[in-house]
This record gives sequence, structure tokens and C-alpha cells, in this order.
Amino acid sequence: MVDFAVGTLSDLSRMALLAQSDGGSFWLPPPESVSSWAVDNVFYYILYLSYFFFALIFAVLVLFVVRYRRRPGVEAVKTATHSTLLEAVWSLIPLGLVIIMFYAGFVGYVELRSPPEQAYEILVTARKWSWQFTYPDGTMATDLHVPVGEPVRLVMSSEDVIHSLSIPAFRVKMDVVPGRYTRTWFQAKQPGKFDLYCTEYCGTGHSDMLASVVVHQREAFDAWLVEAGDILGNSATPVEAGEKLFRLHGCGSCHSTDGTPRIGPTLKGIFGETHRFSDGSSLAVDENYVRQSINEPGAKIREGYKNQMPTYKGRLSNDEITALIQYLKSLDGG
Amino acid sequence: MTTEAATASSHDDHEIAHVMPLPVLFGVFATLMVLTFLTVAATWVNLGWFNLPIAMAIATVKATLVALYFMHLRYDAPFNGLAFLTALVFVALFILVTLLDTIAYKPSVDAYRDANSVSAPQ
Amino acid sequence: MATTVDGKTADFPTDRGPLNYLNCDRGILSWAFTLDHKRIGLMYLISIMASLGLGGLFAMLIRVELAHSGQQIVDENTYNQLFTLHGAIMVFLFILPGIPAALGNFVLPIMLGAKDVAFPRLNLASYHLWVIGALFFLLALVTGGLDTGWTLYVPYAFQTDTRVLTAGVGAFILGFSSIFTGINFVATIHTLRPPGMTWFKMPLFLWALYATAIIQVLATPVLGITLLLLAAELVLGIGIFDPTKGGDPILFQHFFWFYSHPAVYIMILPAMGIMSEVIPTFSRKHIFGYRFIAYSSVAIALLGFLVWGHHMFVSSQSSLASTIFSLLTFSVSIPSAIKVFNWLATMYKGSIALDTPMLYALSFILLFGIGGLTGLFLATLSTDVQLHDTYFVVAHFHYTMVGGTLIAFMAGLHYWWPKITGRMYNEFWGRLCSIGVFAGFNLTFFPQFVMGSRGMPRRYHDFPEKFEIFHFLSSIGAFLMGLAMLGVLIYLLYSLFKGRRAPANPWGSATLEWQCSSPPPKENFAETPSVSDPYDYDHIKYDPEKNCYYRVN
Amino acid sequence: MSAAPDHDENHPHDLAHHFDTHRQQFDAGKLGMWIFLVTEILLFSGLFCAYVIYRANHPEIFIYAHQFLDKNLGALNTAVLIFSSLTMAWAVRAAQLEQKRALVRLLSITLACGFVFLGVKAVEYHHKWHDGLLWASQYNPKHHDSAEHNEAGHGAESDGEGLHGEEPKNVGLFFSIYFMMTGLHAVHVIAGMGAIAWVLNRARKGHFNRRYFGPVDFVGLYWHLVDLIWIYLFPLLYLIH
Ligand code: HEA
Ligand code: HEA
Ligand code: HEC
Ligand code: CUA
Ligand SMILES: [Cu+2]
Repeated sequence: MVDFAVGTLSDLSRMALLAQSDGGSFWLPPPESVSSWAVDNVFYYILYLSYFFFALIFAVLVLFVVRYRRRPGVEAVKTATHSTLLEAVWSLIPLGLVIIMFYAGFVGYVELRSPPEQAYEILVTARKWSWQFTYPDGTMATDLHVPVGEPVRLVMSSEDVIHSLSIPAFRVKMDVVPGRYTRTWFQAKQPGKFDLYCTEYCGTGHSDMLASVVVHQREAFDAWLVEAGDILGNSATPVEAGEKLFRLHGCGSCHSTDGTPRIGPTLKGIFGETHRFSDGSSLAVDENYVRQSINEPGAKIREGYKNQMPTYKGRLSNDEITALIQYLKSLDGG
Repeated sequence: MTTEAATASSHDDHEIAHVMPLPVLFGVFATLMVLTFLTVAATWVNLGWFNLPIAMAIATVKATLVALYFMHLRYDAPFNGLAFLTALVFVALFILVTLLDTIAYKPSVDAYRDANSVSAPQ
Repeated sequence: MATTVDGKTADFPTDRGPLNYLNCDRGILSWAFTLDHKRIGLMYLISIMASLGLGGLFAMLIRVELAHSGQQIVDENTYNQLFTLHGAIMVFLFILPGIPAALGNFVLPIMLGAKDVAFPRLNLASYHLWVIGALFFLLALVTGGLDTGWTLYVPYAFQTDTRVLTAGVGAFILGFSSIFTGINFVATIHTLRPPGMTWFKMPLFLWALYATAIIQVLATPVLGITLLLLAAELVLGIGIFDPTKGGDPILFQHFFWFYSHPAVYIMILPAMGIMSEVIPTFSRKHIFGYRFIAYSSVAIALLGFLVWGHHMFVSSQSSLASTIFSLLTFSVSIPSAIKVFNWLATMYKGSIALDTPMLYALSFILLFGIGGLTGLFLATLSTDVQLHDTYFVVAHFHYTMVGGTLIAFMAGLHYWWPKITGRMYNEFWGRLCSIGVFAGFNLTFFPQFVMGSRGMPRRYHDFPEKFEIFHFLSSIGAFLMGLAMLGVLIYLLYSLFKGRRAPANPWGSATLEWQCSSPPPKENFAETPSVSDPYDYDHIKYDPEKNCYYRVN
Repeated sequence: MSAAPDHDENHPHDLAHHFDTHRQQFDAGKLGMWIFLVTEILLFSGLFCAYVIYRANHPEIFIYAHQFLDKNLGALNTAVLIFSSLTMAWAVRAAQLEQKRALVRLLSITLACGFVFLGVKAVEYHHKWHDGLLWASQYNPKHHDSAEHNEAGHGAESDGEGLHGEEPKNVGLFFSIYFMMTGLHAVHVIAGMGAIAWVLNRARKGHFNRRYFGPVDFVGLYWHLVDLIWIYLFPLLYLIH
């Protein structure tokens, strides 16, 4: 029992230390975006008010319990059963305080919702259970790379259910809703690497729907962009390029490469197999069939599956599809 | 009407609820029918956006008549009427605030629809 | 054989009347089809406590899984089911019917001085519907579970393979059960008050139940239609909420929260009502500011309808709507503040006895205070952006629902236990466990505030290393709390067999239910009880010989 | 002073044990019924909300789709319901005045009106079904390829001009809303008919008198509410411009 108490106490102190160690406060992670004040200032305002009121209530409660605890022979003293003045005081003071709270929160919200005119725009596509970031030049990535010190606007949409993009260090959170665009923005203060979470429950992989935010100096960012854009060029082999494409385009959210079926069939070892389709026909899997599966997934629906695969026509070049095919073929060996 | 009811023998002698006179019932019914005809007739002329408020106004008059006379609200405990009105107020609140929001976010929905105008397969 | 205790001469304060509501009729059918509000209340009580146990079991499994990062005992899909079922069972089966249908049903007519609720058959139907709704929940549980979160957000709810339809039907039926309770309470309070029982002579618990009933009646039907539209989508594909058919998933959230935000006040108002009974009784002081407390209940009930969009600040709800909702949300905190301060003022110069119900009541003030104050962070537009869907929200609502409602339920349960069962529980164990619950609770949920504001998302099966310590502490706390709750279960059950027989008025309360014997006779009062100020303790005197209170006039 | 006996001579059999007077019993019942009506109104509010939101944001769908509803049948049903409300209100009067024969007759007429209403509704639903004018996922209109459709005299409204305008997107949503609204309303009509049948039976057995007629009055209130909702549904669904 004593051990347990000591252990718990030391855990508690570690909790406090850990909180400090990353440069943040006990309550909030370090403010890494220029708009962090919009959250932090109000947060601390409410926090200190809460400390105050909690301490007040706690103190009064303890005082009364100790002072007026029941003792033999001592009766309760009759006091006023109401006091409009007192009650007005303790309604109006909180009222004033919450009006300030609302206003400060509103000002902060306006900041968080109003990107500057000239912002660098990145398209975000969320799907079960991965993020895809598309840059103005068409480059795609699964982590969010941004330049430091420039406002970045995210224009987001979802391919399936509601997700939510959250970067706690930047005080950014916005739901990503199917059938509409949602927007958010931030401006990073310094280079570094931060966590990005999906914070709207979206099914099995919700807690794996993570990504990193990598903040670069402008030059490094440009270099990264060039490198990331040329997948075929900066990969040693077509197979490696195919693997990257497979990840970037989120094929893995429906297809496994290890033999287990998911929403779509596994893509391990399919070459040379003969597949039956829902219209009753069948076909041996070859390059043409795979190319067709990617460009017009609805043409042949594998038996036992639904027509759920989106088309990649226009999103993947012919060469990229070739690389993908090389990659899929490479899965046969393993 | 009171006399009619009071003739029945009993010890607690005032009636339990107001009894509707027949002429009132018939009058209300006739008015309702006329108003129904008017709503239909109103659609024969095209008044643009104005048609809807007219139709709703007529419907509301009809509803009020039903509530006041057929449902006895006019002679009833005021609290019952209050409950009814409260319901309407909350319905209005629900609809109007939700409407306000959907209208305000509509552009982001339309933008997406225009950009992805391959409509989903049915 | 008087059934009211109206003077020192009353011959049986420690003696139960030979015939009471428990033993006047025998056989299972005399329970299953009883029209007696006390029996219905008792059946509700047993049922919701079983639900609490089941929901608590799921909570323990959640905490085991989250004790360390990485997978502990269940995989992702099972985990998603765990928190969904935990939330859904706790909300729909335990906390919404909890205080009103169980304790309220038992106490309301007696407090009022009536023989029963206005519509006993409707009351029974409400309980039967509860059972049917619960069966649907269990059916969903065994045939494939549910993994949508208790909020059933679309379009995920259309896509999961789990039993959304079954659970939806269950929740729909439970909604009607709740509506029936609400209708009954409003009609009872309006029409069955005996002579002398004016609105402002009513105990504040009744005001709280009345305010709750208003919400039950006005909000629950909207849950009904929401579930109906959800079911129509699943069965027919009507598309109103489905973006692939031109529908609008955010509209679903408006529908859902139009009910579910007022529903949180269905949970807290009766709890506050219990506070307004327990605190004066154990302080032997007249409640401070009766009218403000009474009006604030109704104010919370009505204002609670204006704020639902505060759950949608980052959902792509328009900034305009968010701003309005944020502003209005703060309005609810004022009546809540009034109540907290008035309870404190009630204790001033009282004679405070730290019996188990009072210990829970004091816990309530502190924990609900924290829960409510953290609600302010969430109501504020910009801070909610940081906190939405993190463990900060999880901690907020456990501080209000567990620290508030569950703790108040425990207070009420112990307070009325002698009246309901005719037995006293063991005071020592009662106090010990209430302290255990308090400590365990804080250890469970306080760390969650910290990790939440630092970014830990909710509904996560796994978490990054840096949150390890918070989760670990939280799990330890949960087991401590679970243990204390188990202790409560044990000594309460024990008291049924070995407990001291309860006197009519063990605590010295002045409300009417303490004027009839414990347990009460079948029709509550053979003699119309004398109605007076429910918080006037001058007429209630202690009898040290019999260890109970009696009434002098 | 024993526990209250189940029956005592002063307590009439049609007064429940926990009430003191018939008046109290009636008032409680009536209040209960009104509150129940409140819940019904809020139940429907969700559908009205969906209606208003889609109509405000996509008026083109409504303007296009309403042409497929038959105004005349809608108006006929409105008249039927209003008439049944009259007979219902009259029935309550008859119950209050202990006119047993009139009560039974009036309730029967009301019930019959319910059947007529449902019959007309069934005809309408049948046409929609036949024409593939169903909710979003089943919306599959057949009007373009069936020439005999207009000759049969239903479907397009009576001005007989055929269809105006291009078909906008998501017309199926209108029919989703139409079926949900009229469907839920029809369920209420059926429930109301059940209730009327129940009081009719009790009326035949002579259960009601001038101190005990609550059930007739309460069922009447319910029936009027069903009428009241239809009063709005009719212009909202059938009479769009
Ligand atoms: C019993 C249940 C209960 C109660 C009583 C409350 C009470 C309040 N809640 Fe809570 N809430 C929930 C249950 C409850 N909540 C649940 C279940 C959720 C999450 C649902 C989900 O997503 O799964 C939630 C979520 C939630 C959100 C959405 C968060 C998000 O998802 O981003 C918000 C935002 O505004 C909020 C606010 C409030 C406020 C302002 C109050 C106020 O009523 C609190 C008022 C009380 C006080 C303020 C304290 C007492 C007063 C004082 C001590 C005096 C000092 C006061 C001042 C200075 C003002 N709650
Ligand atoms: C009344 C409501 C209620 C109650 C009482 C609780 C009680 C508890 N809850 Fe729960 N919780 C919710 C409502 C509630 N919760 C809701 C609505 C959610 C959101 C779900 C969602 O996201 O969809 C949630 C989510 C939730 C999460 C977040 C999961 C996630 O987001 O991934 C966690 C994690 O720690 C948690 C833990 C606990 C714990 C440890 C308790 C403990 O307090 C439990 C204590 C233990 C017991 C109560 C059991 C003991 C009982 C007995 C031994 C027998 C019975 C005996 C008697 C009655 C005397 N809950
Ligand atoms: C949203 C889910 C989803 C995504 C994302 C997806 N697919 Fe598919 N895929 C499916 C489904 C479902 C099928 C089976 C039905 C069919 O044949 O269209 C399928 C079938 C296939 C087939 C035919 C397999 C066989 O065994 O016959 C190939 C090849 C394929 N997908 C490749 C890809 C590639 C490459 C990508 C990424 C660029 C991808 N898919 C992304 C769902 C998906
Ligand atoms: Cu994506 Cu959660
Ligand atoms: Cu809320």
C-alpha cells in the first residue's frame, strides 16, 4: 500500500516534469504557430479563473465542514434563508466573467479561421485511414511538409467518412467532411517535426491515422518538394517507386500486401492467378487487367467484393502505373 | 349548453369541461373548407415567392381554428395552450437555427459539388 | 397502527408496518405488472444498477487496454466496440433513466403527498419499454456489437458492419420510455398536489424533476425522429444525411445534438435536485435561496435548448452559428453557479453531519465544480478548437456525468435506501467507500484533462509514448474506483439481510416521504400528511434512544 | 386506519383510486394528452426541419418534383380529414351530453374517414411506386418512356402540360422527404384509427357519461393533431410554386 502510494506520487511528479520538458506548460504543448496565442491566452484566463473559483469553493466547503460539524448539544443557527443581494452578486460576477471569456474566445476564433490572403495552399484528402497532401505542383505526400514562417492554408475533403485534422502544437483542428471542402490554416514559427492526428472517430484505423508535420526552411522545403515530386526519378528501382506510389495513393487502406483480404482483395501474388468476376466471367491476371483495374475499377468487379474502388485515371500517369505493376509483381516472391 | 349538461343528476354539479355548441362546430368546419379551397386557388395564380407565405398563412389560420375550437383550447386550462405554444416555439428554434447554419455553409458544399461533378453512382 | 409519525407517541418509528409495499402482494407477476410507483421505481433501480455494472465492466476493459501504449488485451475493432457500448449503455440505459425513473419514481408521489403518479399504467409501460429497449441493446451486443461511438455520427454509421439498426431501435424505444416518465411527472406535479402543497412548498427535488420532465418531453422526440431517419437510411437509403446521395451529414449532427445536449441536463438536473435535499438535511439548515434554485432548474432546462451547436465548433458548422452557440452556452453556467453558491450558503452555521449521503454531496460540489468549470473551456470558441475530441472532453463529461450525476445518484441511493428497503446500511463502510470513489475518480480523470489539452485524441485504441504516464495513472484510478463501487454493492446487498431496521426518519429530513413508515405502505399515506415548509427543521427532533427523528408540531 | 382498501363505496368505479374527483382525473388526463401532443409535434419537427432545409437550399428539386404529386387527391384527402375532425369534435360533444347513439355513429363516421384517407393515400403511393418515383436510393423515374402514363390521367398535374424544365440533381431527395412525411403521418392515422376503434367499442358498451368521457376527448385531441399536421403537409408537398 505504501509502495503503491510512493509509486503513484513519483508518477505524478514525473507527469509534471514531463510536461515541462518539451517546452510547453503543464497544460499545453509549446506554442509552435504564430496564432497559438488565440488559444493560449483565453485558455490561461479561464484556467486561472477556474483555479480561483475552485479554491474558493474548496476553502469555503472545508471551512464550513470543520467549523460547523455536528457536535452534541450544538444546534444549527438560524440564518437568513435567502438574500437577493447576495444571489445577485454571485450571478452577476460570473456573468461578467463569462462575457469576457466569450469575447476573447471569439477574437481568437476569428484569428484561427481567417488565413491571410497570400497563403500557400495544400490540398488534403482524408480517407480511411491515411492522409494525402497534394501540393500546388501536383506532388503528393503522406506527411505534411511545410515551409517555416509562411502562412499555409489547407483545403480539405474526405473520400469516405468524417475525419478531423488536428495538430496540437499549432492549435489547429478542423473536421474533414465528405461532400464539402473545409479549410484551416497555420504559420509555423520554427523548423521541427510535430504530430498530426485524426481526431474524428472514423473506424478501425482511427488511432493509426497519424502523420507528421515537417517544418523546413524555405530552401530545404523547395528541395524536398522537387525530390518528393519526382517519384520515378528519385527512386532507385521501379519497384521502389511503385511501393511509394502505393503508399501515397492510399491503396493500402483497402488492399493488403500480405495475403489478408480487406475492403478490396489482397494484391499479393495475384499475377497469373485466375480471378472470377461478379458477372460470372473470369480472367487470368496480367498487366492489362491490372492497368484496367486501376483506371476503370468498375469494369470488372472481383467476385465477393463491391464496386468501391475509386478510379485513378488522370491521377496516375502511365509510367507510374507501370511502376505500380512492377511493385505488385515483386510481391509474388515474398 | 350549461343547462343541458346540468340536468343530469350528480353531486359535483359544475360541468367538467366546456361543451361545444353545434353551430360553432359547423361554422368552423365550413371556414376550414373554404380556406382549403383558397389555398388550392392561390396556386392558380403565380405570385412568385409570395405563394409560399400565402399558403403558410392560410394553413396557420386553419390550424389555429382547429386548435381553438375542435381542440377546445379556447375554453381549456391556459397551461395546455401554453404547452402547445411552447412546442411550436421550440420547433421554430430548431428549424430556424439549423437553417441559418446550412445556408451559411452551403458555399463549401456547392464548391465541392462543382469541382467533383461526376455524380455518385446510384 | 398509525402510518404517519406525528408525535413522540407514535409507536413504531423503528418498526416496519406489518404490510408495506414490498410484502403486500406476492409473486413475480405482482411485480411485473404492478401499478405501484414504488415497485416500478424499485424495479427501475435494480435494472439501472445492473446497467451501471455492465457499463462499468466495459469501462474497466477500456482502462486495461489503455494502461500502456501498444495493444494490451483487445484489437482495434473490439476496442471501438468497448467505448461505444460503454458510452451507449451508460447514457441510454443508466444515466438518462437513472435518477428520474428510479429514485424519482419512488419518491416523487410520496414527497408530493399523493398516492401515485397521475398515470400508473403509463408508468408501468415506461418500465416495460425500458426492458424492451435494453433487450435490443443486448441483442445488438451479442449479434455483432456497435462501433460507431455513442454519437452514431454519419456517414460512418451507414458504413460499419455492426448493428446500428438494432441499437437504434433500442434507443428509439428507450426514448419513449423516457418520454412517458416525463409526461407522468408533469401531469402528477400539476394535478396531484394535495391541499396546501403549493408550487413553492414543493421540495426542490420535485422542481428539478419537473424541469427534467420538460426536457424529456421537448427533446426526446427529436432523438426519435433522428433515429427514425437513420433507420430509414439504413433500410431504404433515403439519403437525407448521406453525402453520396446529395444529403448532409452535418444536418445529422444538428439533429443529434438538439436532443443530446438538452439530454445532459436531463442527467444533471435531478442530480442537483438530490443535492438540494441532502445538503439541508445533513446541515439541519433551511435551504438558502429556495426560489433561485427552483427557477434556476427551469432556466437550465430551457436555456439548455439554445446551445447544442457547441459540440460542432470544428465540424464545418458555419462560424456564424458557432459564435451564436458559444455565446448562448455561457448563459447556462449562470444558473449553475447560483446553485453551487446557494448550496454552500446553506451549510453556513449549520450542524453538519458527515454521513455517507453528505460525503457524496460534498464530493458532488467539488467534482461538478470542476466539470462545470472545464465546460467553460469547451464553450469558448478558440479553446474548443484545441480541446475538441480530446481527452479533455472525456474528462469534462466524466466530471459532470460521474462526478456529478453518478455521485449524486449515490448520495440519493444512500439517502433513500432506508426508505426504499427498510434497512440501514453500514455507515462505516459507506463512508470509506465514498472516499474511495472520490479518490479513485480523481485519479482516473484528472490526468485526462492534462493529456487532453496536450493533444491526446479520444476514441484511440493506442497512443503515442508521451501520453503513457497519464494513461497509466488513469487506469490505476479506475481500478480503485471500481473496487470502491464493488464495496458499495457488497455492503448494500449485505444490509438487505443483516442491516438494522430503518426508522421512519433516520436523517431528520422534513419532506413528506419521511412521514410514512420505512418502507412505506402500499398507498403511501393512510392519513393525508401535514404539508409544511420542506426545509424547516424546527419541528424535527432527535430521539437518541431510538436513534431516529420524530416530528413535533 | 389500515392501508387504504382497494374499493370503497364513495369511490366510483370509473374514478381511478389515486384521484379524488372526476374533475381531477379529467384534468390530469387532458394535461397528459396535451403533453403527449407536444412530443408528437417535436417528433414531426425533424421532418419539417429536413424539408425546410432542403427546400431553402435546393428549391429547384421541389419545384421540379412536386409536379408528380396529384393536387386533386391531396385536396380530397384534406377535405376528408377536416370532415373527420368535425365528426370527432361532435362525438366529444355527444359523449359529454350522454348521447350514446350519436356518439357511436359519429365515431364510426370518423373511423370510416380514416379508411378513406388511407385508401386515397394507397392509390397515390401505388402510382409513385409504379412510376419509380421513390426515395433517393430507389428513385428511378419512368415517365419519359411511358407514353400511356399521361393518358391514364394521373402523375403530372391536371394542367396537363407534361413536365416542365430540366431535371435537377438529387430529385430523389424530394421523394425521400415526401415518403417520410406522409408515411409517418399515415402511421399516425393508423394509430388514431386504432384508438378510435377502442373508444367506439367502449362507447357501445356505454362506458361514458357526463363525468367520465375523458378517453373520447383525448383520442379526439390526438385525431385533431393528425389533421393539423396534414393541414401543413398539404400545401408544403402538393402546392409548390
Ligand atoms: C451531466 C452532463 C453534463 C453537464 C452538466 C455539462 C455541462 C456543461 N457542458 Fe458539457 N458535455 C457533456 C456532459 C455535460 N456537460 C458530455 C457528455 C459531452 C460530450 C459528448 C460527446 O462528445 O461524447 C459534453 C461536451 C461539452 C462540449 C463540447 C465539447 C467538444 O466536443 O468540443 C461543451 C462545449 O461548450 C460543453 C460545455 C458545457 C458547459 C458550458 C456546461 C455547463 O452547464 C456547466 C455549468 C457549470 C459551471 C460553470 C460550474 C459551477 C459554477 C461555478 C463553480 C461558479 C463559477 C462560474 C463561472 C465563473 C461561470 N460540454
Ligand atoms: C454515466 C455515464 C458514464 C459513466 C458512469 C462512466 C464511467 C466511466 N468511464 Fe466513461 N464514458 C461515457 C460515459 C460514462 N462513463 C461516455 C458517454 C463516453 C463516450 C463514449 C464514446 O466516445 O462514444 C465514455 C468514454 C470513456 C472513455 C474514453 C474512451 C475513448 O475515448 O477511447 C474512458 C477512458 O478512460 C472511460 C472510462 C470510464 C471509467 C473508468 C468510468 C468509471 O467511473 C466506471 C466506474 C465503475 C463502475 C461504475 C463499475 C462498478 C460497478 C459494480 C461493481 C457493480 C454495480 C454496483 C453498484 C451500482 C453499487 N469512459
Ligand atoms: C476505397 C478502396 C480502394 C482503394 C483506395 C483502392 N482499391 Fe483497388 N480494389 C478495391 C476493391 C473493393 C476491389 C475489388 C472490386 C473490383 O474489382 O473493382 C479492388 C480491386 C483492385 C484490383 C483487382 C484485384 C483482383 O484481385 O482482381 C487491383 C489490381 C487494384 N484494386 C489495385 C489498386 C491500386 C493499385 C490502388 C491504388 C492506386 C487501389 N487498388 C486502391 C478497393 C480499393
Ligand atoms: Cu480518420 Cu479518425
Ligand atoms: Cu453540450
